[in-house]
Amino acid sequence: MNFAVLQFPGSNCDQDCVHVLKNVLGQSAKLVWHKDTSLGEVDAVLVPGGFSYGDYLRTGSIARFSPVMQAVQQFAANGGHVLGICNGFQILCEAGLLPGALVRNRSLQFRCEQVYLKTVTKNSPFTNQVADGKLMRVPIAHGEGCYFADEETLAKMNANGQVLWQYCDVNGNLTDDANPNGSLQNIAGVCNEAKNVAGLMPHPERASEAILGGDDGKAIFESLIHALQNKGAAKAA
Amino acid sequence: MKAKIIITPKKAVLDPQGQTVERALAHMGYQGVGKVHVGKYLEIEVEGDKATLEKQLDEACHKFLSNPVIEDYKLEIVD
Amino acid sequence: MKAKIIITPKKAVLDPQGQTVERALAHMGYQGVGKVHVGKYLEIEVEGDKATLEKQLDEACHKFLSNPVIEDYKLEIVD
Amino acid sequence: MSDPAITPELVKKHNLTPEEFARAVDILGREPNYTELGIFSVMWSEHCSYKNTRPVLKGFPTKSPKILVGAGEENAGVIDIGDGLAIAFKIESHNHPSAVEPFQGAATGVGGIIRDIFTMGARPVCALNSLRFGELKSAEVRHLFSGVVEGIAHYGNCFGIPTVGGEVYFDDCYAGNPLVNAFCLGVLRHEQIARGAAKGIGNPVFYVGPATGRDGLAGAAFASQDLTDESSEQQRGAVQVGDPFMEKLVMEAVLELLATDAVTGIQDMGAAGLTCSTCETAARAGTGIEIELDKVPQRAPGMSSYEIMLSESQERMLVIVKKGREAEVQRIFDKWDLPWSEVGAVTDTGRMVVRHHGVVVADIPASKLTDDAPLYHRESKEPAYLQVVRAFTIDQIPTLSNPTENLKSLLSWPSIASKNWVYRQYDHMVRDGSVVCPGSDAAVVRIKGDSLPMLPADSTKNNDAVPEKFIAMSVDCNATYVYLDPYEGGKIAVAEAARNLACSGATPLGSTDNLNFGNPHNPELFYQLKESVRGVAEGCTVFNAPVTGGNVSLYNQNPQGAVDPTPTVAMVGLIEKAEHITTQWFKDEGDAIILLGDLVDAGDQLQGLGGSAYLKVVHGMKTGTPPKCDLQKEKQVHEAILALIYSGDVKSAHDCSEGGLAVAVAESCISGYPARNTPRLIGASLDLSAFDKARLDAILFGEAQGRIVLSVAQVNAVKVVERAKLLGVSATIIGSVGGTDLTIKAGGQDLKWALSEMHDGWWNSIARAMK
Ligand SMILES: Nc1ncnc2c1ncn2[C@@H]1O[C@H](COP(=O)(O)OP(=O)(O)O)[C@@H](O)[C@H]1O
Ligand SMILES: [Mg+2]
Repeated sequence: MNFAVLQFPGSNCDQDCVHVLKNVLGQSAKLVWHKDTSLGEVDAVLVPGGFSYGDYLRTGSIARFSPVMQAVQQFAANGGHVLGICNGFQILCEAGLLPGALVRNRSLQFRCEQVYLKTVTKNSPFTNQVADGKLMRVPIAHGEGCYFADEETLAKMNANGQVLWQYCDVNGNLTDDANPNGSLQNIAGVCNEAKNVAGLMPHPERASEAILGGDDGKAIFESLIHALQNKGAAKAA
Repeated sequence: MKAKIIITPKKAVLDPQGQTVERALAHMGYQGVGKVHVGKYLEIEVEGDKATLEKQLDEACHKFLSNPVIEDYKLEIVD
Repeated sequence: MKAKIIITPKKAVLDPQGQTVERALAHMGYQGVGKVHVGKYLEIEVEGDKATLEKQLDEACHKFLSNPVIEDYKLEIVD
Repeated sequence: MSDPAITPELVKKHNLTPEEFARAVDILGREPNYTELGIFSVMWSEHCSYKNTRPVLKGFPTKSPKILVGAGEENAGVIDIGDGLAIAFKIESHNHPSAVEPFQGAATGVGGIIRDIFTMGARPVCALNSLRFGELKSAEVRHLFSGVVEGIAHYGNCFGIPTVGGEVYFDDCYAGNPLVNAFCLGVLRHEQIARGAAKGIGNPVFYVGPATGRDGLAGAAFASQDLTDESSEQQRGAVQVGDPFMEKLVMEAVLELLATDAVTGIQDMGAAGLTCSTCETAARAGTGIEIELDKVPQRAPGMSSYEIMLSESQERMLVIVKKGREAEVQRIFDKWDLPWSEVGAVTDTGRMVVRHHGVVVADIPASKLTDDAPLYHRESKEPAYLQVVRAFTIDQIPTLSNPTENLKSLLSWPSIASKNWVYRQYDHMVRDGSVVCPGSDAAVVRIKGDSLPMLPADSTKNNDAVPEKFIAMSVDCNATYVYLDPYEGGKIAVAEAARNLACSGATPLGSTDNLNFGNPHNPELFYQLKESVRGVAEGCTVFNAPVTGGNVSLYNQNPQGAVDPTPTVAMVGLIEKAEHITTQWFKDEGDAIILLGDLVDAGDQLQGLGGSAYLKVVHGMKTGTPPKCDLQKEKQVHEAILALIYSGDVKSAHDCSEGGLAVAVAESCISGYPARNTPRLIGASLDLSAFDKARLDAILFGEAQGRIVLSVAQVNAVKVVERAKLLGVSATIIGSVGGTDLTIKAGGQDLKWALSEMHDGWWNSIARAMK
């Protein structure tokens, strides 16, 4: 598959995404500059982590206005698959491609550590390859990852199966202690109503190789690749 | 002229900063101090027709300077 | 009563936030927009004698709510 | 506004002695004007000239066949790591700025050292930090501590560099004088080394980065003074604010630019900003340089030439470009939306000429500023307190009464306790290379293709696979030892760093040091400096870890006194194969626990308790002669652990440092940390009853050097011990891994600690103190 990994000034997980897509998963991946107005021929878009525009004002608030994001809006509207990781998640929320917003961690401190994630539904292009009942161990690294959406939105999201991942303890319980940032309902990642756009605060690209302490995060990329292959097959048929 | 913009977290949104300041003030023995809310303040030097500016900046506040999902804003243009 | 505190970076001190917002606004095509400063806004619910509160909060601003090394503050108590 | 007249008072205010001023007059053949006085003042400050320490630094070993750029040549040293690859690394202090404004002081410290690394043409890939504060019971100290950590986190996280390790100590001697030392390491190909030389007469000189403001005016001079209330007052309003986002853009642009081959020289504007970068690049190339201040981007209106030349605004670079290639340079700066300006040119006059509003405001022979700086051989005298320290005998403290409590107190003592409150605020995983994260003896980082700076688009090397490399690093200094015995303490700082590397499977490549001391005019303080540097130098020689650069920070004192002498050593090593990477926590139930080295040093009257954490925490004393460090013996231990690791038998290795054997074993039981709130606790039982020649407190908490606790599968235990003995190192099976407690049989007692209880104190005590 062909992946576009966006590159904003201040992106700093862009290379990591390219590395995992190419060297671990054998896909083709290219960086797309924020000033570009077109994505080119791609099957999916990754919006990587970092501090786009320094995350000044509000995380993701400036990046969403860059030319490339207009192309991403179009791509998503046409059903294209988009995954935002960490800062990428924040950008997609700011851009209105995903519901809700991410605010300052409850602790007021940046947090970098491994967490456990429960996959709420396998019924999405981003989760279909996660083994049943499997808790994924994936690192987080953010200062503003506390997920918020108003009650009505949350109810709708739950009803539609849009909550994809939640922070849990090692036994899969959604405890307060397991919640690293104060997110409502321990939410770590969500998707849009059409399920072609998703975002999460944890970094699956840092959990895709045994040498870095584990490869649970790979399942998320594999799910996406699987979904894209099915989509391609459906088109061909 | 100057545009002054105050951006505050919506009531439903967790405001850990406000809570921390609140606790700290109580801790330091300040009397009569209640709820604290912490927001942002922007000051923008502007020039031009006030009404136009107001309209433009209001749009900027809504679209960019604040996030309506989590924040409220108040805009004022002064000489 | 409410205490409203505005904390802004000192003029001589670099304000990377302000500069970044300034550039972004220019980029988005807003006209007549000059220098931007980004600071903090605190709203505190208070009760008691206004003069005492003023004195207390002024001290709190100086000692801990703002960082006098790089920031200025403005305190106002309103009914 | 006209410049002030040059009076003796003004000269004094600029920290220049009458002799130094006379030297400046001699160089110029006339009196300097105000701007020139400022230039001499910063260039001849200790911070830039090392005028008090150069003779001492000469003792460091600085050569090895692997060194591509050596100490003092450039902004950072460069070492070959094979396959055409190299690393650049350095440590630097930001002590004084952090004392005044902890958040920004520490943040700009990180920014400064990152710039030093990419100035060499290397891509920065990881960072470390070494921090020292007063005791956490003081609110002021907590403010400094939290501000510094937040500042480091802010800058490193936003820039996108993993902060993979460090150290933190708390001691009253640092109460008014926190030490903030930041280390950065970058990677490059041999042919990508960039130089800070203004070569090529007529070549244009570019300024890139944010506009110059009145930030940190004369910061270098400020760093070369004792801290007084007045000096922190003076600094106010001139505090440098860091912009990591800007630095990230500058770095990407600079690396892209260096790949074009349009650059002949490059230097960051660090301490003494425009002044230092212009005269140093000219002096290195033996050329001259002319700049026009009207062309320098300025943040504030009406800045004087003095202010512009001495400003320490952050994230700025000076780039010397091949004539005719300007357009390429401009294209890249514009791509990254960076402010830039062509500010001058290289000349053949050997002079640094500065113009402002059409007038020459400075005209000084460039090399005289850098090479002809004054040099002082300071007087040194053994400090009187050492007599008292040496008189301490072990019978002055009672024998152990409550070993169970004592171990718990040691584990929750902030200098020994887990530093997770610190490093969980640092992104330590960005760039997908952190193989061993904070929490083990040394950090290990994987170098891969995208760790390297870009190549020219048409380079044939673009398709070459880059072999993976593993770099280990550790930063260490037990300043209490150095205070109690500067020479031995200096050796131990190096030995501990090397030991941490060995435990993780690495052999040393080189080191960088940060000398944090008091006022050098005080002969007793100068003695500490001289003697500890002698120790560091010997250590670096023995461990084949030549010094590739470093930093000196003097005047770390206030009216209450000087800090303990703190020669921080950061050592970098290479791990040959991924299989050799070793961590400190026990792995499997049933494994045998082996001690490499002697339980107690028979030659040490104090049985390893002199200057120990035990003495401090349990008896409230900071005295006694610290343990001796036999460098040859120490080296044998490192070679032995490496040989054992290579044989594939070692499952965990952890060195004994503060708190001795009991703390080391406890840490191996409780430091595994797979995920948030999910520590991996694994018990151990030790039988030390065979050791009856030492006091129980010395057996448990003595800090004899050259010791490592390792674990191996039970079936391999005897083999491993014999192998170690063949290598000349004493080795003893002292127990086994397993259970939910730590139990120790020693001195006729059966001691027992619940793992969860030990873990709680060790893991949470800093967080609790900071609540
Ligand atoms: N300031 C810091 N920043 C990052 N990591 C730190 C810091 N201080 C300590 N650590 C990490 O905590 C662990 C224990 O540190 P320390 O007690 O100094 O180890 P040692 O005694 O083996 O040198 C190490 O992995 C170290 O890198
Ligand atoms: Mg160690």
